Amino acid sequence: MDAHTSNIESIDITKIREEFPILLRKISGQPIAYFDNAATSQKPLSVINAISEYYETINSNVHRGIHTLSEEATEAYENSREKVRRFINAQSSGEIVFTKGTTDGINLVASSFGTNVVGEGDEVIISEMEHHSNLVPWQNLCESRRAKLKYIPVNDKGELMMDEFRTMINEKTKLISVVYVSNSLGTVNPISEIIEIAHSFNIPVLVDAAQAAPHMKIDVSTLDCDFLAFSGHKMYGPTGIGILYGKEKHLESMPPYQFGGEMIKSVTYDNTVFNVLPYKFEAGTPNIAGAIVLGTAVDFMERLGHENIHNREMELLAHANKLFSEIGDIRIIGTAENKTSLISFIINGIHPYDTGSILDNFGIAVRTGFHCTQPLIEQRFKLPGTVRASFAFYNTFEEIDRLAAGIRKVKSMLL
Amino acid sequence: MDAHTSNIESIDITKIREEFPILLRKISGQPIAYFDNAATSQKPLSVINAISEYYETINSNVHRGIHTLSEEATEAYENSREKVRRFINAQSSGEIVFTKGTTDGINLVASSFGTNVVGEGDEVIISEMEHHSNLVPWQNLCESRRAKLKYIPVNDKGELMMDEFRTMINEKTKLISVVYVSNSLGTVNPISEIIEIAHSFNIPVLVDAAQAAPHMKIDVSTLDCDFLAFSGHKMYGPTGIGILYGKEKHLESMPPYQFGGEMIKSVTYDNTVFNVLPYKFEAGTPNIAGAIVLGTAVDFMERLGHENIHNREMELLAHANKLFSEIGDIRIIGTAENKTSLISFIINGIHPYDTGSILDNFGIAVRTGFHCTQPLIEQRFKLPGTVRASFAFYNTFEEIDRLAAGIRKVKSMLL
Amino acid sequence: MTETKTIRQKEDQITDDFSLFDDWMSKYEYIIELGKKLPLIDETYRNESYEVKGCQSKVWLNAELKDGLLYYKADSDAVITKGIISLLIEVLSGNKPEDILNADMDFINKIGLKEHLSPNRANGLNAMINKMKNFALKYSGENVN
Amino acid sequence: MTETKTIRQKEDQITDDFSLFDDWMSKYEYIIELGKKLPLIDETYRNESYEVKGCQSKVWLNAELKDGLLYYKADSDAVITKGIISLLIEVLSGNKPEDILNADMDFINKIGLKEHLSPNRANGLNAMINKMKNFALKYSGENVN
Ligand SMILES: Cc1ncc(COP(=O)(O)O)c(C=O)c1O
Ligand SMILES: Cc1ncc(COP(=O)(O)O)c(C=O)c1O
Repeated sequence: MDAHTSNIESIDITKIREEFPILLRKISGQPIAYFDNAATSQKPLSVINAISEYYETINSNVHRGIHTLSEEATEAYENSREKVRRFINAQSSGEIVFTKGTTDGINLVASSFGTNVVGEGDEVIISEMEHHSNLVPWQNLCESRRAKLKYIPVNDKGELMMDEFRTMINEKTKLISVVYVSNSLGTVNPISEIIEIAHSFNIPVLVDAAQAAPHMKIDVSTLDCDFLAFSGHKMYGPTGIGILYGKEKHLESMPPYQFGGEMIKSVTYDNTVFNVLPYKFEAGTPNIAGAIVLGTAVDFMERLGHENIHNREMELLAHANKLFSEIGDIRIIGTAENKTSLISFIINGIHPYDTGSILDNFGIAVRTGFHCTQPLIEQRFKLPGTVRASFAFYNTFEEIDRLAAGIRKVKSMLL
Repeated sequence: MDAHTSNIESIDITKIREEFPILLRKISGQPIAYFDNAATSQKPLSVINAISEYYETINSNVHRGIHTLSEEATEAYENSREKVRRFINAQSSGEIVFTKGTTDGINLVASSFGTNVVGEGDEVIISEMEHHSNLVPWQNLCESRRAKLKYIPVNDKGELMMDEFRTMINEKTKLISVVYVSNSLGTVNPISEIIEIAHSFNIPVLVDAAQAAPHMKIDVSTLDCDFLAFSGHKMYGPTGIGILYGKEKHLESMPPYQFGGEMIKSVTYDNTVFNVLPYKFEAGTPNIAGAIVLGTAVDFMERLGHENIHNREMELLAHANKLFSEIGDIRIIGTAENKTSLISFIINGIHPYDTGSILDNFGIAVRTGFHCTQPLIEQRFKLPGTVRASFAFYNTFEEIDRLAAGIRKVKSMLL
Repeated sequence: MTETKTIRQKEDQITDDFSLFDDWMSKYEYIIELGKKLPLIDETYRNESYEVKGCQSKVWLNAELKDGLLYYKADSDAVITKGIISLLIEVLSGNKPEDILNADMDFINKIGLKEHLSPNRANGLNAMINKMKNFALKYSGENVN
Repeated sequence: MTETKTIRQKEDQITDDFSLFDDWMSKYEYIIELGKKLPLIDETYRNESYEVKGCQSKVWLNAELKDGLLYYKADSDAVITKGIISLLIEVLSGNKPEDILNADMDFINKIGLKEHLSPNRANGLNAMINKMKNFALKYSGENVN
C-alpha cells in the first residue's frame, strides 16, 4: 500500500476536511494536526450550522407547549431520539435517554439501578482499563453499599484477561460494567462475549461506549447489553449531550435519578406521579439544541458510513504503526489485536509532558498524561503518563508523517 | 405615557430586535409575537455566533490538555466562570459550578447537601408557588429521610404569606428553598427578608433564581444566600447549561454529586481523592460550548444593562395590564405589588388550551397549562391551567396590542 | 349501516366539508360548533380510568359494543378538543371494531388539522386515536373469542 | 548581594538573553539546557508535602532561609519543567522574602514563555510561582515576628 493514498474511494478526504473549519487553523505557524480525537472530536459544518439553525428558527422549550415553535422544537427533539434509536438499533425510543454525556449516564445507572441491585457483601466487576467515569462511580457505590469492587486484569498487550474474568464471577456478582473501547489503549474489548458470559449468570452489563460510538456500528439488540452510555462530543456532535440506553424492563424498575419538570406526570403538594419512559429520566429543560443536533451528527456519520470510517481509520493506524516502528526508542502501550485508531506511547527516557509540549510547537495536538485512566497507567503499567495520538477519519497520512518527524525532533532535542 | 413609544432611550428596540433572527419568523402568515419567554428566551446573534465560533476555532476538551487548542478552550471556559462570578457577585470562582440547568443544580443540593443536613423528623420549608424542579426534589428527599415538607402559603394576590412563614420555622427546620421570582405568577418574592429570617435561626437558604436571572441584578453577596441556581437558556444563553452558586463552606462540606473524570485529583484502584472546588462538582466532560457561551449571554445582558432591561419590561407589563383591564372577562392570576413582566390569566369560561390554540393561529406564542406549578394552579387556585404571556425586553407594544386583539377574537369565537 | 357509509366515505365527506373553508378561522368555527354539539358522556365516566392521557385539556372517552358495532361517547373541558373528538367519533363510531382498527385516519392531514389546529394537539390527537383503537382492539378480541 | 543584582535586574538579564533567540526552538533548547543543569533537590524532599500541585509533570520544591535571604531548590521529572523552574529560581533565589513577594514576574510574558512554552504550563507555572511565594510569605512572617 502506498502510504500516502487512501484506497477508500467513498470518502473524499480533501472534500470532507473542508467541512471541518477548525482544521484550517494554524498553531505556531503550522496547520494544526489534531490528534486528540479521543478527548473530543471536531465538528463538521452540518453540525455547527444545525445549532445556529435551531436557535434562528425554532428555539423553544419542548413538550407541553401548544404554540408552533414549541411543537416544532418538540418534533425535532423527538426525531433526534428516533435517529439515535436507529443508530444503535434499540427496540423502542423509550429506551433512549438524553443525558449530559457518558459520565452522566453511568452515574445515573450507578445511582438508580446500582443502589437497587447492589447490597452489602455483593460484588461489582469492572476492568483495570476503565476510564475514571466508569470507575469512580462504582468505587463510590461499593463503598456506600459495603460491596466489593473487582477489576478484570489487563495483560501486557492491554487486553482483558478473559480467563481471569470467568473465575471472578460468583453468586455475589450483581453488576458488570466494562468499557467497549479503551480510551488510553485503543483496545476493542470482546464485549459480546462478556455479555454472554454475564447473562449466563443472569448478571446485567453496562457498556461504556464513549470510544466505540465514533468508530464502529453499535447494535444494542445484537449485543443484548442492559445499559450502554456514550457522549455526543466524541462522535462529531455538540458538547453537553449524551445518550443512555437502557433495557425497558430495567428503566421501568428504576427510581428517577433527578426530580423536576418534564419527568412528572402529575404533582400535588403531597405526592408526585412520575412520567413514562424516557421522560422519567429527563428532569428539567433538556439540552434541546444539543439533543437535536446529536441527530445531525448521527446523520453525518451515516452519510460517511461506518465501514468507510473504519477502513480509513485502520489505514491511518497502520501508517502510524509503520512509521513509529522505524523511529526507535518508542514504546507503544496497548498492542491488542483488535484496536481502534489510537496510539498511546512513550519515548524511552522522555517525559510525556516534554514530548507533548514540543509537538504542540509543531502544530501537533496530542494528549499527554493519564487520560483519565490513572490506575491503569500508574499502577498497572507503572508509567508517569503516556503520549496519546488518537486519529479520526479526517486525519491525513501527511499529518501522521509530521507526527513521526516531530517525534524524531523531540528525541534529538531531549536525548 | 403614549403606549406606543418607549421612554427608554438606552435600548434601541428596532436595532436590538435585529439581533434576534427568530423574531423575523412568520407563524400562520403573521410575524411571530413570542410571549413564551419564561419557558425559554430567544438568543441574540452574539450568542448564536459565539457557539459557531467556538466550534470553528478552539473546540477541544478542557483541562489537563497541554496543546494549544485545549489551553485556549480551558481559558475561555474559566473566563466564562469568572464572568458569571462577577455577574452574581460571588466571592470566588470556586463557588460557581457549571450545571445542566436550574433543575440539575437544585437536585445536586438536595442530594449532596440535603442528605447531609436533613434527618428523620426534620423539616424542610419551600413555598406553595414552587416550580416542580424546586418541589419534587424536596418531596423525594423528605420522603427518603422521613422528614416533613412544609409549604409557605400564598395569598390570593399570589404573594408569600410572610407572617405564616415566620411561624413555620422551628428547631427542626433544616433547610429553606424558595423561588426568587415565580414563573407562573410573576411575583418577586422578598428573598432578602426570607434569608434574614432564616439566618437568624441559622437555617441555610437555597434560592431558585431561574426567573430572576433574566430580569434583575442578582447579588449573592448582598443576599447572603447559601445556594442559588439558574439556567442559561432563560437568560439569552444556550440550552443545557446552568449555574449553581454555593457558599464555599457548604460546597467544601458536601460529598460529590457525580463521579468521573475532571472531579478527581487522583485515582487508584482502591481509593479516590476528589478535586478542589468547583471541579469536585463537575464530573465528566462539561458542556464546554454551553459554558463558554453563557459568558457571552452575560456580556449581552451587561451591554443592555439591568436597569434598561427592567425599565423596558415594566413598560411592557404596564401596557399589557392596561389593555387587559379594558377587555373584560379576564382574570389575572398573580397580582402582587412586585412583579416581573409576566401575566398569567384565564378568560372566564374558556379553557386555556382553547385560548392558546387560537392565539397560535394569529402568530402569538403563549404558554398554557400548569407551567410546572401544578399544585399552585390546581390545588391552590383551583384552575385547570392558565394562559401565560411572559414578556422580554425585545417584545413590542404592537405585539401586545396584537395579543389583546387576539384575546378579544378568542372571546368572540368561543363565548 | 356500515354498508351504506364506510369509514372511508365518512372521511371523504369531512374532507369535502372542510375544503369549503378557505381560512383556518372558518375551520375553527366549524370545529367549535361541532364541539358544542358533542353528545356529553355520562358523569360516571368522567374519572381517571376513562381519561385520555397526553392531552393538555382533560378528555374522557368510553365505547360500547351494540350488535357488533362500536359506539363512542366522549367529553372534554376544552371546546376545540371536543370538536376534534367529535370529528373522530363521527368517522369511527358505529363501525365494526376490525374496521376501526384498520382506519388510517388520513383525513386528519387532509383537512389541515395538524397544521392549523394548534400544535401539541398532535400529541393529544394521537392519544385520542390510540384510546379509540384500544377500545376497538379490546372488542375485536371479544368478538373473536 | 541583592544590592548588586535586584530581581528586576535578573529579569531584565533573562529577557535580554531570550531576545537573542529568533525561534521557539532555540528558546526551548536553552530552557532544556537550563533544566539539565538544575541543582537537584535532596531525595528527602521528593515527597508529597513538597510537591507542587497543578502541574502535569511532578515538581518538588523547597526553600531555606539563610542570613535573611531565601534560597530555593527544586526538581521535576520533566526536563522542560525543570528548565522553567530553573529560570524562576535564577530570578527569585537569594532574595529577601519581601522582595520575592513583591516580584511581578513580568519577564515570563516578555520572553514568550506563556505563548510558546506549551500550554497548560500556564497552570503549572502559576502553581510553581504560588508555591515559591508561599515560602516567601511564611519566612517574611518569621522575620517580622
Ligand atoms: C422558577 C423556575 N424554577 C426552575 C425551573 C427549571 O429550570 P430548568 O428547566 O432550566 O432546569 C424553571 C424553568 O422551567 C423555573 O421557571
Ligand atoms: C472510555 C471513556 N469513558 C467515559 C468517558 C467520559 O465521557 P464524558 O467525559 O463525555 O462524560 C470517556 C471520555 O472522556 C471515555 O473515553
